Parts: sequence; C-alpha cells; structure tokens
Amino acid sequence: MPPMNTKRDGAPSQDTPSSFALPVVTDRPAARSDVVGEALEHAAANASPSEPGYGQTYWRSLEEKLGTPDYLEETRPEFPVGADLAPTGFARREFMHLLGASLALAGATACSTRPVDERIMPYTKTPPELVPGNPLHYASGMTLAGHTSGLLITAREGRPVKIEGNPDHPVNQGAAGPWEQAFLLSLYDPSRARVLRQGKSPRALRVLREELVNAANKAAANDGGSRVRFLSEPGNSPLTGDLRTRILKKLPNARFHSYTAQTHDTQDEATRALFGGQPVSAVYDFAQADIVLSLDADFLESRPENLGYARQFANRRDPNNGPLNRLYVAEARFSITGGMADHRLRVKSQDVLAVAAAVAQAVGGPAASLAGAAANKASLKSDHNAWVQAVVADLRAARPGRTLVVAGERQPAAVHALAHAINAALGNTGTTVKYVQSSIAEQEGLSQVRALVEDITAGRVDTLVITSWNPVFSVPADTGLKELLDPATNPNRGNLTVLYTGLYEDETSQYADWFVPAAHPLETWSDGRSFDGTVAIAQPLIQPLYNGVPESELLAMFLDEPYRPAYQMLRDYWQGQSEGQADFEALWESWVSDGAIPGTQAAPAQGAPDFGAASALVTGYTAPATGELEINFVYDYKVFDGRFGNNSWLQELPDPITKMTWDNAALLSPETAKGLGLEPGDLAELNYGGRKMTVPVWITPGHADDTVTMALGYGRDGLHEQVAKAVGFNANAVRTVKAPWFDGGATLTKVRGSHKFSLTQTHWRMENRPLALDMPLSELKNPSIATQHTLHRVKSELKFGVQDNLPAFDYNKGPSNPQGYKWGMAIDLSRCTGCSACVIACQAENNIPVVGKQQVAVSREMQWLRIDRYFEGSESDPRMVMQPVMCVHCEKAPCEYVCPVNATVHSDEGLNDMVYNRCVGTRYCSNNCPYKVRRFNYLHYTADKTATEKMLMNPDVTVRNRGVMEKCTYCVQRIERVRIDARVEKRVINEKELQTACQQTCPTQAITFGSLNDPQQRVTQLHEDERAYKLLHELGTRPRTAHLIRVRNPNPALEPAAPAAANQGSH
Amino acid sequence: MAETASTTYHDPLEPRPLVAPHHDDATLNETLLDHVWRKPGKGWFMLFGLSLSALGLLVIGVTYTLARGIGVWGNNQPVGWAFDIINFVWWVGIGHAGTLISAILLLFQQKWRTSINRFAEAMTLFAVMCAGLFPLLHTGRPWFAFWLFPYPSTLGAWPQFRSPLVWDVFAISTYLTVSALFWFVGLIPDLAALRDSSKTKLQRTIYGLFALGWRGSGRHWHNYKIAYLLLAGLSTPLVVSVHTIVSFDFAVSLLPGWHATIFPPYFVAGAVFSGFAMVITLIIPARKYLGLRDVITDRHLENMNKVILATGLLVSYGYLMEHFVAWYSQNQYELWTFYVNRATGPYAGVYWLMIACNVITPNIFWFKKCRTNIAIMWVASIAVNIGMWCERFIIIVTSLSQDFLPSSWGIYTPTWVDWSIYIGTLGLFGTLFLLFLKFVPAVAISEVKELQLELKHAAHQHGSDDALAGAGTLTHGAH
Amino acid sequence: MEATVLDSWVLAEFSTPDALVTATRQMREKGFEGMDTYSPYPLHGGSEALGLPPSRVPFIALCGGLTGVATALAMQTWMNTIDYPLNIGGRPLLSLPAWVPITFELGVLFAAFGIFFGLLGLSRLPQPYHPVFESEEFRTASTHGYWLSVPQATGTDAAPVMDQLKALGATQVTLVTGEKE
Amino acid sequence: MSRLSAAALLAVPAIGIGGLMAYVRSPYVTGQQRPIEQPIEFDHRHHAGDEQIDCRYCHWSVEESPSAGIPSTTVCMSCHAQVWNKSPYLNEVRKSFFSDQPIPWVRVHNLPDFVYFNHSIHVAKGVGCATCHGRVDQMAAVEQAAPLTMAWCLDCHRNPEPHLRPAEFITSMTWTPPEDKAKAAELGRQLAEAYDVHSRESCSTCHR
Repeated sequence: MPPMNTKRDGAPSQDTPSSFALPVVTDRPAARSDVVGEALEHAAANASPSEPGYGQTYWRSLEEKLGTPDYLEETRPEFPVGADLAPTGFARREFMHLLGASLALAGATACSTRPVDERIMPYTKTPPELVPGNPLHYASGMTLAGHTSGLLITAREGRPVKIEGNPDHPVNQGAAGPWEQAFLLSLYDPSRARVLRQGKSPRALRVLREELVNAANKAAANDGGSRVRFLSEPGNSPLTGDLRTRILKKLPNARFHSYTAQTHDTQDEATRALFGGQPVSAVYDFAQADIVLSLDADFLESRPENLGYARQFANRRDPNNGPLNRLYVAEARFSITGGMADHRLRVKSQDVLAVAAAVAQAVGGPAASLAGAAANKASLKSDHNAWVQAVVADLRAARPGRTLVVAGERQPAAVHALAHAINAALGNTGTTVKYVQSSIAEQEGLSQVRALVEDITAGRVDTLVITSWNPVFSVPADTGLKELLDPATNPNRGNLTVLYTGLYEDETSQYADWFVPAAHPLETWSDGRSFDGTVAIAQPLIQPLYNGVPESELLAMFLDEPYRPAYQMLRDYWQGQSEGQADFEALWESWVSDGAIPGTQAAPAQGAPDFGAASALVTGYTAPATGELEINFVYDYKVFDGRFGNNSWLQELPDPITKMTWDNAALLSPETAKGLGLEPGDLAELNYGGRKMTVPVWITPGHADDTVTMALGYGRDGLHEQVAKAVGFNANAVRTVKAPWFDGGATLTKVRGSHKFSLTQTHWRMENRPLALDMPLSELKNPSIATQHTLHRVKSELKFGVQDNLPAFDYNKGPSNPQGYKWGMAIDLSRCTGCSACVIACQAENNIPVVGKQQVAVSREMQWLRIDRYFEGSESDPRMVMQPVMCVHCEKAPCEYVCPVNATVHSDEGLNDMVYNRCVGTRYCSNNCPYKVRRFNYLHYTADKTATEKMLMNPDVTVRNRGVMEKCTYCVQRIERVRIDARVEKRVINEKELQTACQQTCPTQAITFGSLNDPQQRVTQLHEDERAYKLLHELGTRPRTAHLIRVRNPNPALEPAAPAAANQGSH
Repeated sequence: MAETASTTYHDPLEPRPLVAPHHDDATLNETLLDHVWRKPGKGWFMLFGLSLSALGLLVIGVTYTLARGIGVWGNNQPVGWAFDIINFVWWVGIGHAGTLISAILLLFQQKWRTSINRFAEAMTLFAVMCAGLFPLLHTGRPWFAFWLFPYPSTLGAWPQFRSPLVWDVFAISTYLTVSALFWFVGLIPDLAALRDSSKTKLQRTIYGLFALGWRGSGRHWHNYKIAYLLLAGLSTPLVVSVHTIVSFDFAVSLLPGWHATIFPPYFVAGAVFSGFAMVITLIIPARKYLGLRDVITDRHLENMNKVILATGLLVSYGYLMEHFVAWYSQNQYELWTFYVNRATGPYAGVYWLMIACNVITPNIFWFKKCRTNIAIMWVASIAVNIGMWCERFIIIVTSLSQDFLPSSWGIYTPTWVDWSIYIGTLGLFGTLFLLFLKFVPAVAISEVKELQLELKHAAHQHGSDDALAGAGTLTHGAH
Repeated sequence: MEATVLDSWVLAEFSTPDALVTATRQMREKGFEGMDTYSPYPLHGGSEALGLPPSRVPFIALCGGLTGVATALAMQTWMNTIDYPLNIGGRPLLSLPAWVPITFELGVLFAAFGIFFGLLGLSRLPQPYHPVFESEEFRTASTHGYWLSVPQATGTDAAPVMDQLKALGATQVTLVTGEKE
Repeated sequence: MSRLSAAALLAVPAIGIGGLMAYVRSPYVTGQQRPIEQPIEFDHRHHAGDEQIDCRYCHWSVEESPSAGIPSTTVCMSCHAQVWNKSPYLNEVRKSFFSDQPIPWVRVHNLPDFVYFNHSIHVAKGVGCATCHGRVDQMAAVEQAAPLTMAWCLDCHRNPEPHLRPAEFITSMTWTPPEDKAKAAELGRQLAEAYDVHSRESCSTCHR
C-alpha cells in the first residue's frame, strides 16, 4: 500500500447534516444572480427548434418563471424541519464564494499583475479539523454498473479537488481509473440539472414528497402496489437493498427491475446455470496464472473492478518478479488487453465460440462434453488452428491450477460456460478462479427492461420510478421503451406516471412526468459493494451544489416514514447490521475514515459448478448470421455507456487504441476498408437489421477483417448536456435486444461527404526508430546484432569529449544541491496497458484545461502526459506498444538554452522548471523539444470557467494564462509541499510520502518517481535495471525519466525468434 | 516593357552607360527631385490605395491576434513557428540586399551602385520594419516582450543570453538602427537639396528640420565622407552577422532540418538572392514611374541579374549540401527529413515549387537575353521571391511537423489571420515605400552628381565615351 | 541665444567645382584662414585645399566599437554568470561562445553611434539656423552651386577680399552678416 | 543650439527610461506605505503592542500551513465575549459572530497568484514576523512594510543569515540582532547551522 495520503482525517461523528464537519459549499450566491436562469436560457438557446413538443416553448415558459423572484423563493431547497441547511451553511458558503475568487484559488488569474483591494473572508468558526491552506483527505466511494470502488478524495477549504483510489480498499489499492477520477468534474458540472419539476412546472421537494406518500399509500391500500415499477441500477448497495426490501414490504406487489447499460447478463446466466440458480461471481487471481487465455475478455481495461486484476497481471510482466506469464487473446477489435497480449488472434466475435470450443475439446474433462455441444454451432477456421493448437499445448504444459481462461462479457453464456469448464479441466477452480456469492443478488440486464416493457405495453403499470441511468438512451433502439414513454407514440401514455431522477436533464428526463435532480454521489452519503463484496462507505465532500436529492431519500419517500437524511438512514442501517457489537460509534468512525468495512468480502459460493447443467446454454445458443460484415458494439473507454458524455476530461481523453477524441467511429480493418473502398474519415451508410445510419469510418490496424466495431455512448442528445451534445453518433440506434453485442449481416456503403476526426496521434509507425522498445525477453538476454545495435543507441555511455561536449552539472548533495535530492522517474513499458488513468490524474492535479474538438483537430491538446501508441509489424495484424511520454526533465535540456527570458530553467535538484509567469510565449522551447511534450496556451482556454467550475482547481498549481507554455513538472507542487513538511520536521523526504499524480493512480504501478541520489529507492533501482533506457538517448539530452523495455514472452511455437529482431527498430 | 530610345542606340557590345550623358548638375537635380514636387499621379494613388487596404488587413489581423491570442493562427503543437517566423526571415532576407548594394558595393567602389543604393536602403529599412513586427507578434504575450531586453527589473531576472532569440533582438535592433543611420546620413545632403529647392515655407521648414542645417560645408564633407564610408564598412559585416544570427535561430537547435552548420552562409546567400530579386521587382516599375531610366539603366539591371545568378547558385549549393550531409551522416532523423518528408511528405508541393523557383529559375540568367529582357527578369524576380518564401516554409514548417517522435507529428494549415498578416506586411511595406517615393529623393542625388563629375573628368581625360562605362575603376574619394 | 556678437562672411560662388577648389587653394596660400567651401557633393581635393587635418570620426568609431564590445561582454557575464547564475540546460554558467553574437552586434551598434554622433558633433550639427541661410542665392550650394566663404571681421571693409575672389573667377560675391553661433 | 538639441536627443529617452525604473520601485507600484482601512478599526498597536499578545494566538496556522491565516470571528470573540463586549467598535465582530457572516477584511500583503509563499517553512527556519511585516505593533492600520518584489525575496534567499533570529523571538517585534557586526554575523551563521537553513533560489521554489 503506498500511503501517499496518510492523513485520514475527517471522520464525522455527529449525526445531523449540519455537522458533516464539512464546510457547506454551494454556488448559492451565484444562484441569486440567477444561475438557474442562465443555465436554462443557455440550454434553450442550444436546444433544437425542431425538437418535438419539448423544445423551446417549454423552456421559454420555464425561463420566464425563473426570472421572477417568487420562483426563486419557491424553489429554495425545502427540506422538512430538521433537515434545513445548517445555520453555519450560509457563512461558509459565502466564505467559499469569496475565497474562491481570491485566496484558495490562488493561481486562477495567473500571470496578472498585483490585484488591488482584494478581500479576505475568514471562517467565522473554523472547522476543528481544518487548517486553512492545508488539504484534507476523505475516504469515499463511487458506484458504477454494480461495483463500488473505494476512493480517497482531497479537499481544499471544503472543495473536493482531486480523486484518488483508496489505498485501503482491496480492489483499488490506491489506484483509480479515468472514470473515477473524472467523476469529480461532473460534480461541478454547470449543466447538471437543478430544478425539481412536475411536467413543465417547478415544484418544491415538499410537494413531491406529499405526492409520493399519497401515491404509495393509495397503491398499498388498493392492490399492494402491483401497478408500481422501479427501474434501477443493480443493487450492490446494502442501504438501497434495505430500502427496496422495506418498500416491497409496504408494496408487496410492486416490482424492481435492475438495469445498467453495462450488464453482466451472459456471465450471470452462465454462473447461475452452473450453480443451480445462485447468484455467483467468478473472481480471478492473475497473480497465480502462468498462462492466460482471454476469449474476447478485456480484463485490463480501466473499469473500476479491473484495477486489481490489472495490478496482479502487471506484476507478472516484470521479469524481476520471476518468470513472465503469457497472455493469449482472441478478439475482434484491438482492446487494451489485446495490446498486452503475447499472442493475439484476430477473430470475429462470433468465432470466439469456436476457439473456446476447440480449446475445450482439447483440454478434455467436462469441457470436452460442452465442446461437443458447441461443435455444430461454430467451427474453427482452419487458419486459426495453429494458434489454437499452440495455446492448447501451452495450457496443458503448464502446471495444473496455474492457468486461467477468461471469457468476455460481450460473449454469449455458452462461451462463459466453456471457459468455466476449461478452467475446471485445467484445475484452475479454487486457484486462479474462485466462485463467490455475487454482490448483486437480483437478476439484471436487458431481460429486465424487456419484462418492464411488456408490463407497460399490457397496461399493467401506472407508476414507473426510474433511478437507473438514462434507459431511454442506453437500451437498444428496438426495446421499445422510448416509444412507450413518449406521448407522441403511446396513446395510453396518460395512464402512466413516470418519475426519473438523474444528474442531468437527459434523453430520459424529457419523457418524465416528474424529474428530480439527483444529488451527486459526492454530495451525499451512500454505500456499495465492490464485485468482491467489500462494502465501501461513500461520504459526501460538499453540500449539494444544485439542490440534488439523494436516491436513498427519494426511495424513502415511498415509505411515509418521518424524514431522515441519507446520513441518518445509512448510519441507522449499519447500526442495525452491527447489532451486538460493542461501541458502534468507534466502528462507524473507523469505517467512514477507512472507507471500507472490513470483513465484508463475499462468501464462497455454495457447491461446485455443475457443467452438465450448463450444456443447455451451449445447445440453446443460436449463432448469429454469417456473411456480410459482423457488427460489434462495445463500451467506450472514455464515456462508458454515455453516462460520462458530459465529462469534458473524458471526451478529450484520447481513446487508448485509436487516439481519437470527441468522437466515435465505425472501426474497420485496413483490408476490409480497402475492400469497401473506404478511407479514414469517409462517411458510410450502415445497413443492419433493416435499420440504416450514416456513420464516419476510421481504420485501425489489427482489427479483425469483415467486422465493424462501434462504441456506444455517443450521439447524446440530452437537453442540457452541453458537452455531450452532438458528439459522435448513437450506435444504439441500430442495436437490437436480440444481439446487443455482435451480429452478422451488416453492410457499409460509401456515401458522399467526410467527417473530420480529432486525433492526438495520427502516425502509428515508429519508422524503425528505437522509441518504444519492445522485444521478447529472450532477445534481451541474448541480443542479436540488430538488437545490440539498438541497445547501443539507447543506452550506451556518452563519453565526454566524444559524444558530449558539455561538462556534467553536480547534482550530488553539496553546495550546488544542499538538500541532496535528484528527482527522476522510471516508466515500465512492460507494465503499461495504456489505460490512460494517469492522463486524467495529471489533468486533475495540474489544472489542465480542456480545449475542445476543434483545437484538438489542430493539434493543440493540452494534456501534459500523453500515451504514445505504436503498432509494429504488418498493418493488418500488428503488435501494439504503449509508451507514456511526459517531460523527461533532460539534464541537458534543449528547451532551456533557447528560452530568451529564463522562463524554463533547471532547479538545483534537476527539475526542468517551467516558470509560467516569466514566459512570453516564443514557443522556441517547444520547437526544440525532441519529445514534443510542451503544451502552449494558444487561446485562453480557462476563460469561460464559471465560479462553480473554478472550485475544482487545485490551488497549489497556477492556472495558466493564454500565451504561456506549460508542461509536466514532475508534480513539483507535491514535491514542495512534502519537502516543506519534511523540512519543518527536520527530516528527509520518505520515498513513500511523495508520489506524482500519475504514479499514484497507475493501476499497474508502471510509473515510479523518487530521488536518484538514494540507491535504496525503487526509481534508482529501475534506472539501473538492464531494461532501462533513455528515450532519444543518442541526442545527449540525458533525460531523468527512464523507460523500461517492454518484454514479451512469446510462445516459440508461434513466433520463430529470428524475424522478431528485425522489427525492433534500428538500422 | 520596351526599352527607351535613349539607350537603344548603343552598340550591344559596348558597355551600357551608368548615367545617361546629357545631364549636368542642375538638370540632374531637377530630374531627380521632380517627383517630390510633382503631384503624384493616378498610378501612385492607385498603388497607395491598394497598399493602404492591405495595411488595413494587417491592422485587422494584428488586432484580432492580440485580442484572442496566437491561437487564431494555424500554429500548433509540433509546428510552434510558421508564418510568423517564415515572414520574419523572408523580410529580413529581403532587407539585406539593400545594405549589401549600398555598403558592399560602396566598399568595392562599384560605381553602378549610386543610382540604386538609396532605393535599396529604403527597401532594407521598410523590410526590416516589417520583419521586426513578427518576433514581437509571434510571442504569446507580446506585452511582456520587453523582458527580452536587459534592464534592471524588480524581478531581479535577466534575459538568457544563450538563446538565439536574444541574439535576434540585438541583431535586429542593431541592424534597424544602423540601417536607419546609414540611410539618414546618406539622405542629409539630399534633404538639404530638397530644402533649398523647395517652393513653400512649410516644405522648407520640414525638409530644413530633417536636413539638420546641412550646408554642404567642405569641413562637414570632410568628416562626412569618412563617416559614410565607415558606416558602409560597418554595415557589411553587420548584414552578414544579422542573417547569420537569424540562421542561428535554426542552426542552434537540434531539429533535423534545422541543425546544420551550413546555415549561416547559406542563409546569407539566400538573403542576398531574395533581396536582389526584390530590388528588381520594385525598381522596374519604379524607374518607369519616376522617369529614372537615365540613372537606373539597363546596365544596373543586368548587373543585379548576375548577382541573382551567383547567389542562386550558392543557395542551390546549400540545398545540395544539406542533402549530402544528411546522406553522409546516415542519421536516421536527417534522412527522413531530407529524403522522405521534404520530397514526398505533406508539403512536397511547396518543396518542389521552391526547387523550381530557386534552383532552376536563376539559371536563365546565364543567357544575356534573359538578363536584359525586362519582362523576363521581372517575372523571374517574382519567382525568386516566392521561392525564397517557400524555402523558409520548408525549413520551418516541414522540419517541425515531422521531427523525432512520430507520435507527435502534426500538420500545419494557415488560417485567414496568417494570410492577412502576411499580406498586411506587404501593404505596410508598400505604403512606406510609396511614401518614400513621394517625399524623399529615391536616388542619391549628391552621389549621382559626384559620379557625373567623375565620369566627365574621365571622359575628358580619355577623350572617349568608353570612360563613361569604365568609370567604375575610378576611386571614390579624393584623387 | 543671448549673444548678439555679429559675424560676417564674404560668400563667393564659382561656376565649377574645379574653379572653387583652385580658388580655395589660392586664397589659403594668400593667408586666409577659417575659410569654408560649400558644394552639393564632396569636392575632389576640397579638404586638402582647405588644409583640414585628418578626420577624427574613425577614432571615435573605434572607441565606440570597443566600448560596445566591452559593455556586451561585461553585461552578459555579469547578468548570466555572476548576478543570477542559473543552470540552463546544463550549459556552463560562463558560456563565452554564446556571448559572441551580442558582443559583435553591440560593438557595431556603438561604433555606428560613434560615427553618427561623432559626425554630428564634429560638424556641430544639428544647426537649424545659420546666417548664410539668409542669402537666397546661397541656396544653390546644396543643388548646383559651388561657394566659398571667407570670414570677415565685422565692421571691416570687405571690398579687398571680394575683389580678390572676383579675380579668382567667382561669378558672384556677397557679404553676409549674422549672429554668431 | 546644436549642443542643446543633441543633449535633448539623448537625455529625453534616458530620463524616460530611468524614471520608469524608479517608478516601478516606488511605493506607488509596490503598495508600501499605504495604511489600509479595514471594515473594523482593528489596532495592532493595541493587541500586539500594549497587550503583547503573541502573533500566533490569532494567526495560529502560521507554523503548520502555507497561510498564516486570518483569525475567524470565534478567535476575536474568545476574548471579546468577556472584554469590551459592549464596545460599539466591536459591533461588526458581534454581528459577524451572531449572523455567521465573515468579516470582509481587506488584504494588505498580496502576492501575485503565481507566487507560492509558505509561512510555515519561514517561521521554522528562523525568519521572524517583523522581518517581512515590519513593526506591526506600531501600525494603527496595517500597511505593507516590504516591497515584496521578487528581487527583494531573492536578496534574503541569497543571503539569509542576516535575517535569521532565534526561534524564541520569532514573533518578537522588538528583537534586533546584536549591535556588533561580527557578533551578528556569527549569530546568523549559528542559526543557519542550527535550523539547517538552505534557502533555495530554484524557480519552482515559489513558482509552480
């Protein structure tokens, strides 16, 4: 556990909302100046005039209302007595507002001259745990698609400014993916919904509560609520589960349907079949697995539940940890996991079953019988045979229980069943695969939505409460939900009352009769289980900014109980759960401050898998149509199912594989595109299942032939989601319930027109340059002549007077470097999956602006850290290698000597300091930087930040003005803060207490930072590792960042050693 | 553009005259000052209007840039410099010809310089003014550009003298200052002549103010002659040093395509090349408009074409050497830049245009027919100007757009603001130049008179018209 | 300009530069001092005829140039090496080769200033007013006239000098009186 | 005449530039010598001078945070609930306390936003309050004592020893180094040694 943030302060112990012990922050003062109005006005201005029925007229009337003072009076948060805003609330809020403009936001107006007559607003009553100017850290959590991950959130004077993984959480272990980190941005998102409304009229919360209580009481009395339906996210929250139980007690005939766009339908189906209907999850242990076979499983992608897997896997890619594992991946599109593969087989998604069956057949045991059943569903392509045979041989040669086969969630239950069977046959059950009770007990997925749709169609529903994210957008088009909710298409719509709660006015909210703005999870108390069962307590960091209502409080309204705030409900629930345990108070405090409840891991599943029962899954499987193109739908690495669509950090994050920002595309392999006469950026008409859609085309090397892959989550049309609007196209429009993930029979025809994509990397070849080095471990140990030459170029000594004419500066402890640190970094390419969590971490930590699609299109993206993605080998079936590059802090920095004003200079400890306020912006440094890691503020990218958005800024980092160069600083603000703490305490900095933001969040620990003057530090050892080399070493820049050669562990049977060396790079 | 009758009667083998023989001091004075007193013609006003509208574009472009930021240009992450520095180098290069004509030819006592030196110096001055705009504008925060000057600030910080940009600041400001001084010192006697032949009190006062009270005193001439010669002597190494320093902007960096030791001579040659071309481009219409065919004769033009040929060959040699060194070093990055990126990359069209204009075009001047045909040389000179602009584009944009890491390669596309600022500087140049033509003697009158006298002496001594042409061998100073 | 001391000159115009030079030489041989010639361009042999010593402009230029070089070297060394030494890309604090361009430029600049201000100073320019400007005929001195001035003590008879000048070929001779500078 | 115009030619720019240099160092620009009127007539002469209240009583975060902290109203009221609790001068304080509205103090020492100054490290290394803030105990309304220009910061960072004082006098308004130059220098050396003072001049020390 890397205890970067060891201060675990702020376990609140009092029990009223007023004593969250957190400063209450809203942009209330801004609200007085009619922020609501402005937002809605903005939305109205941007709303499409052709919008049927729910367009401008509606908003104009709302707008008129918003203009009047009575309205504002009426819509003030109207909590029942006892829940009203605390008396301290206002003052702190006020303080924050003004503070936001001055002290805490130091840096927001960087590079201006000295401001005059600035006001300082001190606290009237300083919260006891807070020292103004110092950060506080709180444990919390984030729930995504049925998994709650543990977070550690940094707050400055009451503003959460950074999200990191909770080091005490068993899955996160300090790491956090892009989604968890970017979650923070959505908290301050000015386009979040803020008006509770019935139809077109704003309503007070009290009115809603009365309405719901009445409705619930009436329904209970009439028929036990048989006409009431709830559509919610999977119930991994114990508190919500308890509320459900209690609602069902009151309304026994009501029904809860669980749906989240990222379903576990098929894997669930498989495990339920194996375990006699029990809800069971498979938990993998990659640390034990010597040979891993992924059947279209992207288990290294950055989804929160994969963070632990990624770390385990990466530890097995480091030759210093023992023999490398070997990863085989069979998949259609290039995924993050596919990029890490030693051997990747490009197959259509529908052919994965054949691969699975062939492997199952070969390993024998229960697998063979299932494989037999699969034989007539799919037959292995002859050119896949050699690959499969090699995999089988490898799996069988490995020690029993030391292999692992993982099936992807897009694959049908049959593939999952086969994978489980193969694991059983290889003796992996109980070693690399463990079956535990699932943290989600109920059925979930599209089947649930289908059941709901049937009920509504049949007129069996009159009240529908939707708490799951935006089902109208996220379900396939043919589900029929939208048509049922839309009065224009459903004549009986009047009989149905729909209540929807969400963070945004989105596609679903426009059909809701009641819309309740939800409290952001960082604004309220909640809990949730991670996929391994561990319960995390998510505490709020801030009072609701936009009057959002917590889901738990909304559900509690159906119970007609005296009002209890979410905090009270949560605490009461857990007090009830720990009945009989002494001193609940202390327990609670430790849970909240640790963020996780110990001992809540899921129990092992009952019994052993019964593969006989699973054969029905295989025999019942209907293979999709072959012929034409196979269409594939995948979740997006950035916006997931679309719920992060309004998150500009994620929209601008380059896709790990395509490096595309602000877009999705129909991805094709080069051959297929050639066959169809399509070029990147062309428009094509997609014809599939009777539906047509025009899509822009992009070509990715390594994509399976005759398949087209489209990411979901784009083409959002939420009313107020300004960022997400009109980005990409909505692939759900052609998706069907029958084949939600892949199907055959699609065609693409070139049509007129083109689409401008914004990519951050357009050239995918290394042009034989020794940049991201990648070779089999055996090649590194016994290098060929070509490899020796390459290694010579990247790591040979630069002799003074021969290759180097500049005398070395003395960075040892001494007069020129009194404190004796020599900062350096090491990046292990063997560990890096390219997940991009570090990019978001850097963006959040360093106040990096988002520039928008147009600016990315002209190569002006601002991310300090980029992940270079190269393909090696043939264009049709290349290998992929990721290389994170940020400023390497050259000791002989080419940027520095060309700066005319000393704006970029070296510190005594070897940092390449960038002094924003001295920079005049000649851009010479960037021109002369061979790594091109410098970023220039071509425009004033932070100019239009609202007061609320400014609260996100890290006050320790200057917000850069236009015309100023910027770049990675090795997180110098962290160094200086830790240094000052250490210096005040008269000690040296401990390696553990100082981590850069990218290093801190990296799930695979690919990034290491520290002082190279200390031989004990990990970074020093990595710099001396035989794999360490310096990027563009031959230029004599002497970088402080070392990259470690990525080593592969190819199966000699598949990859003869000789040609590998030829591709290594140099000539 | 046919030639005037006054020169066509010469035997083609005979050297052409430097000053048409039918002038004395008074008529020279009249001819050369005529355009100052005359009301400008329609053509002048038309050109002036055109220049002013282009200047308007500059104002719009610059205002917009200052208001929004450099982002309104096409510059981006790999291509940090583009039109801004291309135009800077291009204008500085053009400026250099003026100084060279004026100073180097003076030092080498090339008599034919006298008719065109004022003209060329003015061109230098205005071109350097246009050039000087760009280093200022191209900074992200031009309001802090004064930080490049060493002054005792409250920050306690200084400029960084290892940076070629600081060298540039010193070089360009020195160059502008010295050029202005050189030009002004040369102008003083002519301003006095203007003052003394002025017809109104206002004219007399204004020209009198600028003439500083010059009376043509022998004691003044005594110091003046040596001062002017010394300024010329200083300007010569200065002009070489300025373009050397401009080339250091590139040569000192480590970018493939920039990092080359041949840059200083190659840049200086290129500057002279483009500068002489610009002189031709401007002087052909100007001498027609000003009626100066008698003092700016065909011989001047032919000599300039010879210089263009020579420098064009030098520039071609520079290209050749760049490619040769890239091949000889077998440096992977250099090879890519010179043999893949330039010739076949995204900007290959510009590259081949550059080759056509800079390598092929000057070779037509091997032929006397081309050297003496006004139409051909005018078109060729414009081609060279375009070619030299392309050269800077190739050096700057192409090298930047594809450097070491293929991951960060990018494409540069100019925006309307880029174009309007470029065209705007042409307008600024044109405006200043037309004002110069209107208000200041475009030919150094005192020098022409002196030359006239010398030529007459020589003719008298040799009793032959040959001497009119051979007068170049006469010394300039006292016998 | 409180001094009202008056000075007088005899001005004589000659038709050709050669005549002027010859006349000047002869006048000087006759012992006239403080004469000056006026011509639209430098006269060949004019300086010798007036008996002027070598110009001091080159010396001033040399001093200026050397001052520039010394200033530049001292400035760069003091600013980047002594007053605020910074580690710039690992380059030596005293990067003398990098100091060369500015040293050269500043040398040239100061030399040029030396020349320009030296010229102005030695010629006592700018001089917006001079008594000779009172003479309308003298305006040809900058266009096509060749003039000789001979100082004449105010109040004394100028006729002998004027006669002598006429004898030497002057086309016209006048007496000008004005305030002393 | 010519001398005069020549002199003017040279003198005008010289005077202009020189005047500008002087101006930017003057209190007009640095903001010194300008007592700031505060919403409450808080008198440091009384609190820090007469009553000898330690600076850290009110500015309590100075030893642990970058910010010395402006005292919250509760700090004022910890005394003024007892003393002067009816004084009309303290109306605003009481109003703030009971209405929970902060007192809008006017900032006196205002560094640009791109400068990160940290109080705790300076106090820990023996730089006293009065060193930068001047004799606050003699100011009726607090004014900025030092120019707070970068060059002024650098002066001390380049040679901190003369500005150090023993930790026990860190908040003292009256402590002065020994009269004797040699003794003062010796004390500076000793303190630098004892407090392990290594003032840094790297840019990122203050600019991040």
